[in-house]
Amino acid sequence: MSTRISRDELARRIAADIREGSYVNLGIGAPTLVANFLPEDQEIILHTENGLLGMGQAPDADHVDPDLINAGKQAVTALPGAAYFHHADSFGMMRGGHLDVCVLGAFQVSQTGDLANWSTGAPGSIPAVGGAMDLAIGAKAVYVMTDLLTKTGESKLVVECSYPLTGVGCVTRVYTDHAVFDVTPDGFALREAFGDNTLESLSELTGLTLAAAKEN
Amino acid sequence: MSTRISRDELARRIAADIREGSYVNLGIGAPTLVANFLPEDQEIILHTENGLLGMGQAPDADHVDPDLINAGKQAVTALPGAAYFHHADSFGMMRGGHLDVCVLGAFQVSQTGDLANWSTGAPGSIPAVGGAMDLAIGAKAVYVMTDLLTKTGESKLVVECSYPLTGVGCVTRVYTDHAVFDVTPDGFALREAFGDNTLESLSELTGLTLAAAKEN
Amino acid sequence: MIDKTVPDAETAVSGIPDGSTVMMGGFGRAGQPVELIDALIAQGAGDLTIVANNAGNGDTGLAALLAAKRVRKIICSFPRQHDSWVFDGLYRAGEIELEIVPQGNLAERIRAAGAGIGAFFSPTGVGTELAEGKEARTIEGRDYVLEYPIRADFALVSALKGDRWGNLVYRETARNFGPIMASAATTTIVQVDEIVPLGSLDPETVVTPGIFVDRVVAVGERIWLDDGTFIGGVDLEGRPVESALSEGSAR
Amino acid sequence: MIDKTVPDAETAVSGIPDGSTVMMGGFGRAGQPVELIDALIAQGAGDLTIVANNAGNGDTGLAALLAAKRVRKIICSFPRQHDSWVFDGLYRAGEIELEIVPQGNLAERIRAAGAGIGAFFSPTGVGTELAEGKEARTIEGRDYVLEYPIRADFALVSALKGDRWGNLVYRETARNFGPIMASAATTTIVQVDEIVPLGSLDPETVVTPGIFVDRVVAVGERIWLDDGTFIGGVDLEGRPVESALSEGSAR
Repeated sequence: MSTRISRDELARRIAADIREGSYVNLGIGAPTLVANFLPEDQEIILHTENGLLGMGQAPDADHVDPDLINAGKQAVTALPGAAYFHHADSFGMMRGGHLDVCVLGAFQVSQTGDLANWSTGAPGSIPAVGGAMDLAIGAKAVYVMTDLLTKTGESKLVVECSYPLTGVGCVTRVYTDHAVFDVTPDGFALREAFGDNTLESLSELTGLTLAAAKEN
Repeated sequence: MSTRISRDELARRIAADIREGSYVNLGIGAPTLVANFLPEDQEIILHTENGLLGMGQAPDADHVDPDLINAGKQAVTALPGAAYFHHADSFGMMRGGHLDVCVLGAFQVSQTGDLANWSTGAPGSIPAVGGAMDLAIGAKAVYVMTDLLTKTGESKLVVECSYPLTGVGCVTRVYTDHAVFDVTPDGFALREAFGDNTLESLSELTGLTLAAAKEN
Repeated sequence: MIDKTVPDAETAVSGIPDGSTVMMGGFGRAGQPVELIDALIAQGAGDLTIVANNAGNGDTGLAALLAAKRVRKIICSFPRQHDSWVFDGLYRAGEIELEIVPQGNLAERIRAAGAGIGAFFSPTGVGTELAEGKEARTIEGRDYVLEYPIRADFALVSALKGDRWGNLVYRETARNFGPIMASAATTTIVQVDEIVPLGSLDPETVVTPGIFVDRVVAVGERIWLDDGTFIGGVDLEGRPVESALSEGSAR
Repeated sequence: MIDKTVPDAETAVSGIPDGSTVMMGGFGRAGQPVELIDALIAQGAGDLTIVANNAGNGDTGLAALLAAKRVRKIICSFPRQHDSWVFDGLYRAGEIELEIVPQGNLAERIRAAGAGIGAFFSPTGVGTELAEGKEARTIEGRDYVLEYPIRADFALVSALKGDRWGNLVYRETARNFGPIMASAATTTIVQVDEIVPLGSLDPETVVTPGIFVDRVVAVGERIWLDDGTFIGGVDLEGRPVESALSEGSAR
């Protein structure tokens, strides 16, 4: 029915919006794919909240170092120019507003920029928040990377989140498999529709009143 | 009239109460003399709040290093086992209660352990507090090193300080040229009288009700 | 002479009583003081409150302590991981208490305990269920909640090298919670690969000054290093790659 | 390519407007960014608020900036020193505003600005005139006063070495306020003895990660070092011992 781009295409689209020289934290899960599409001829410095700036790609099997991991506890490398620091310093960087961009997954994003991505609130589930709440409020720009719809077809863009919140009014922009939306004082604004998606079709899918984004 | 020991003797007396393995900050001025009397066969680790643990003695003239100074901005050295750190970490050490002892000068100490040592409050004087207030409240034991009397013969041990306070109820013990006093819930207790000073003569000099210190 | 070194892990963890609050460094397995935890299991202390980022991985280290039923409560940011089956089982059975703290608040609260801060206004968690009941305040237009220090009776920390004064250096992201936990516990116990002579750590590069450390024990070099040089040959759990492939799971 | 290096001190301090709040590292002369301050004097910005530990020494650096009447207000812990005659004169003449902050509160407030803390309860200054009018609270039996972050538009910092990403290492007690001020300013400008190639600073020993740094300028090696080795031959002001003896005073 409507055009959906792939995870990789979405990661590439997000990567295209990250400028050289940016300090960037890529959240656990799909957002880590963005690293694969950052231009090799540009320097973009990745932060991982467990204590490293200047994170490089995954090592080959012979160079797996259990002391050198990312926030998802996967093996990584450190680039020339990297720096290690302890957890309070690392979260100070985040909470102090020093990161330019973070990219996070989401269960829901509200039209006022509230983010829900850490808990479905389901009975019996084990809560685990990690650094999600710090990332949500810490970066200068908070990008969300997500499918527009849940597997059962409900919009993840909502008037108000029904899942437990991660942060209030913190999301800058939402990159979905259908389109890119800015969070504005007037709600979601369509920044870019992929393929044959339109303002109208997206309004219908989400059940939201969408505006067209202003250029910036 | 009454026995007074010299500055050096007083410094030696204080040094004798500092146990091996202690972390110690010696305040600007007379307290720095204590370092000269710490036993050479024992390891006592000196902290200077401008970012060094493991401070050593003054260098000779050929080894003066402008980057390596103490809180009094005098040239010092660093011992094997030293560590440098920044100012927030250094004052965290103090305020977090990690120092065992600090030795400070005083204008006045009250019988409830209030300390006044940073300002006489005189009109036209330029205020300057430095790290005095942090040291006063930070160390596990706060020792004051001072003459018992001012140059005009007034007691520096008082019922209530008339000079601006550095810290409230923070002093553990006062080492004076006449005697050593503990600060107790019941006021000053005479721990040790030098020479021919007695509880009675010291009560007269200070105008205070003094008790004998309990052993500890 | 100051000598904070102790001969073995058993001695290092001696005197930890039942009911203690114990911080454990580590982010997942990186920097987890596994040898000290093993010694703590052998030592027998129970009814513990653990402060850590995670709630154990696989069947070793913190997970083994949980499996031995020594832990009453855990304060952490992220208990649920792909290999946290020990914790998951205890939690679902109602046999362990859990307090979830956002990771940055966890780190800053530990740091506050070490630095003598009475409480601080944090921007993290505002408006979420993890801030319910906490004092809130708007300062210069930004919303905060008041967070209090987290202290401990003991901290168990893993570092790379230490000296007899307790000065420490760490390795890569295994540093994580070690320096702040060392500052926040009454008694800080550290395992290092190697104890080096006093003066051989560069004072410019000491990460944890010895003032924060009470006991140091050498546990031998991690197997992916040889005399300080990275040689690899392990998986992320630190197991030799061959045995990991052939055995499935064992440390 | 990220390149935060600039060719000279003049370029480094460009764009600092009148009325700015400027942090300056240094404890006394140690770590004072003298070359950047000289360039700021030449640049001409005035009506400045300075955040520093001291209020200048002798006739150089911060003292020279004060003498040039560029400073409206200074926030510091310890203005009065044996060689602070420039500040003393201005203060007594009512030509400069002074805000005294206990040194630990100064450091922690700067750190709070960098770390996103809205305010914190400090044990320092309780019951003194420097805490008058501040919000007080007793927490677990200890008294505290509420202290707010100190931010700046610019920070001028002196370090030993830096790379083009802005990673820094310091030297001895000249580190002092540098790392925390670098984190608390909108624009952080750093003078280093030497700019080294990216990757030549050990990532384990970087003290200020480049994320906190905007501009780096090399000013040449301090004269008591030769190719990184301490050679001495200076007094505490950094003057060659011979000229110090013969001339009395000059930098």
